[in-house]
Parts: sequence; C-alpha cells; structure tokens
Amino acid sequence: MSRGAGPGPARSRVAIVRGSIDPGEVLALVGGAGDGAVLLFLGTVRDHADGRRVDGLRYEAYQEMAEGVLGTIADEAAGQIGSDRIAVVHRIGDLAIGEVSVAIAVSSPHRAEAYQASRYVIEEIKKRLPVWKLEQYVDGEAAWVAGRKLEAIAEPKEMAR
Amino acid sequence: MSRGAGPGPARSRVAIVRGSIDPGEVLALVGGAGDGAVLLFLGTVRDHADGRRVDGLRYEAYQEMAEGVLGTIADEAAGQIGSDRIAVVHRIGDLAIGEVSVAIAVSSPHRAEAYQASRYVIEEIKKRLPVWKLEQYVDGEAAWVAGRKLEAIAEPKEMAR
Amino acid sequence: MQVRTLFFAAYRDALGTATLEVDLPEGSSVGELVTRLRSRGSPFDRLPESPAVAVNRSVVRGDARLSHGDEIAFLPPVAGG
Amino acid sequence: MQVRTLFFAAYRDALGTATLEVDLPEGSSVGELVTRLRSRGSPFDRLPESPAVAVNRSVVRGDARLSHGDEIAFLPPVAGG
Repeated sequence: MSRGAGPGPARSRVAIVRGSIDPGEVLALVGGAGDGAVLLFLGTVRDHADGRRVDGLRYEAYQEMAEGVLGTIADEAAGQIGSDRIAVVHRIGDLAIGEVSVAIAVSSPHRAEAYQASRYVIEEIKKRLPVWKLEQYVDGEAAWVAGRKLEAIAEPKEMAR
Repeated sequence: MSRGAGPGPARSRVAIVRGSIDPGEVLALVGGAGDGAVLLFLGTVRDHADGRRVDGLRYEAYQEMAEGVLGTIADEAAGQIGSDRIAVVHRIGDLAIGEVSVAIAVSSPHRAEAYQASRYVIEEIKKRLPVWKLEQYVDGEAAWVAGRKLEAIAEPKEMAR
Repeated sequence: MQVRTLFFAAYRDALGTATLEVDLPEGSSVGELVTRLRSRGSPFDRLPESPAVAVNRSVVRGDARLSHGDEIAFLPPVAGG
Repeated sequence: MQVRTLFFAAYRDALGTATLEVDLPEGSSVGELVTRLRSRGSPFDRLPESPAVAVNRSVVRGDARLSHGDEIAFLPPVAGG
C-alpha cells in the first residue's frame, strides 16, 4: 500500500496489485470507533459484455502513474467527506469470471458520506485511471475494451511540475 | 436466513440474528457470474451520539414482524433493480463499539443498481424496521434512542389480511 | 373478545410488562383499545394517545377494527440500522 | 534532446513495442512528437492524431513543451474499474 500523491495531505491507502484481492483485508483497512458506516464496493469480472460471452479479462496499467492517480482520487474523496478511512486496491493481470478487479472501502461517522465517497472513487477511476482491459471471449478472440479518453488537467504542465 | 414475505416473488435472503455478523458470510450470499458490481454496507456501533460518549448498544426487535419487513424491503429493492442477489442481516442484543449491527449485500450486473438498492434498503430499514436501540453511555446511564414513528401502510387492515 | 398486546422497548420499560391479554367489546378499534388501556391510569397513561400499532405484524391506522385473537403490538418510534 | 516514449495496451499492440527512445529538437511540443512519430509511417501512423499523452505521469495538452529526459506515455482510452 502506498500513500496517495495529490493535493492536500496524503491520507488514503491505495495499491495496484497483481495477486487476488481479499475483500476482508481491504475492509480491515478502514473503520474506527467513531464510524457508524462502512461501505465496500467490489468490481467483479462479468461473463458477458455487449452481448458477447466473456471468458476472462486481462488488466494492464501504467502502474507508476496509476498509483498516483488512485491516491489523488482517494484523497479527493477523503477531503469531500472529512474521513481519512478510504482504501482502494486495483488488480492487474489475468482475471477469471467472478474475480475482484477493484475494491473500495470507506468508513465514516454517517452513511451518506460513505456512499458519496465510494461512488466518487469508482466513477473517477473509470474516468482517470490509466488502466486498460482486454476482453477474452469464449470464442477465442480478444479485444481491448473501448474506454474513455483521458483529459489533460487544467493547469499547464509548467505549473504542474 | 428466511425468505422475505412481501409483494412479488420472495427472492431475497434476510435474517435477524443474535450472534455477531460475519461480513464475509453476508458477501458470499450475493454475486454471480453475470454481476460486475458487489456492494456491502455495514452499520457499526459508534462511540458517540449527540455529543455523549457511548459504551455500547442494545438492539431489540419485534422479531416476527421485523423479519417480514426486512424481506419486504429487500424484495422491493430487488424488484427495482431486477437483481435477486440481495442479502440483509440485522443483529439484536448487546453490541460493543465497532461491532456490526446491520449488513446489506447487493450484487448486480452494473454498479448504479447496486448503489441504488443498497441505499434503498438502509433508508427503508431506518423508517420501517421494528427495531429499537438502547444507548449505554460511558457515565453509566442508558436511554432509548429517539426514533421515527412507524407509518400505517396505505391499505386498510381488512385488505391486508 | 380477547386480544394479546405486546409492548416493546421504551413502552415495555414504562409499563413494566412486555405482554398483556386484554378483554374488549366485539368490534373495538385500535384507538378504542389505546383509550381503554390509558384509562387504567399509571403506568398505562404513559402510552401516547396515538402510538404506532401493528395488528398481526402490519402497522395499521387507529380506526382499524380488531378481532378476537389479534396480536397487537405497541411500537415506539423505531431506530434500527 | 532525447525523450522516452511508452505505449500501452492497444497502442503497444499496434506498434509492436512498449517503449522507444526518441530524438527531438529542443523545445518540441507533445503535438510535434506525435506528428514526428506518425510521419515514420506504418505502424506509427496507426497512432491517433491527438492521443491522450502523459508527461512524467501527468496528462497534458498537445501544446505542452517537452524537456530532455521526459517520460512520455501514449494512453489509449482507459477502462479501469
């Protein structure tokens, strides 16, 4: 688990991993005596996509950048809800049907914030995380999933460096 | 686990239990090869309420009615999202800080439905489940938490029987 | 006719009892049952005038009619979850 | 100056390479790098005219200026989660 790089203090635990994700371990990274709500989101590999039968997925990441982006997203979510109990793990490599590709755990004093943060993290992951997936079909073919074009951050590169 | 009683086919697994809730067991009740999203909500006992330090909670239920209401709520949520993978467990008895009072697991092909169903179930539980909680404070006092008045269902009793 | 009343949580604590068999005139309503109980005086007058009431596990309005053998639960405002 | 380019997923498959060192005139922009690569012809002309590009792990616009030693990643539309 590395700490997120991003605006504000780095508080969230994020990782890109190759091994299988244990939901219980991710859950255990959040929670606390002051929290009344815990939310765990798992993305899992579906056996179909756009009407085609899927056999498995291969996830690939620009790992060095992806961990930074995950940390930034998690820190943004943490800042929104004022909780530092957010953990995000994304798996790469070959995944079988039903396996967990991403786990997002959040805890907070009240439930509304936990739902808000959890949803924010997964939506931003879909928009911003440099990760790609190759769908492997039952018929033996494979194709990279059509994704979303990454957007440049607003500030010019000179300012960002 | 009993099946829910309510409108439409009973499809969800719900229970009121006295022993501790194992989040992994509740998670295992949902999921499937066609599902891309799994969401687990846990309600946990906080160490404070309205500025008072809390030592623990005692939950009480009108158990025979509560299981029926849980089943109805879960079936309503399932109907809304078209998934039959919803499991809800509510614990009663004495709970320590950090322990899980309620676990709601949902899985669905896409994430939007899982978030919608999860949130629906917890909000309806707060409104409709005949469960009460006694807050036990660090100073030795205890008080029943001020809750929400139950509303009569729209149909007259004669129709409902 | 006779009905079985159940009291939960704060109501049970206030009355000092969880259950009570009550004799009622045929065709009494939930509201009439509440009035009859409250008229017993302390501690029954600590029940609210219109509590939430479930008859045979469904929440009903005060004008719902009762039948012999009904299970009538007095339900304080709920706080589950 | 020299920069290091990285190609991921569909771009890597199209080019048949994951990484390439590229010589550029001082002060070149990202857009100029893309044009220069595409002008090499097949398979480089399979890169889009304005791909998403990260310089040193931050996504930048096509007019961003490059420096010697920059790590420039060509990023196909993403599909994480």
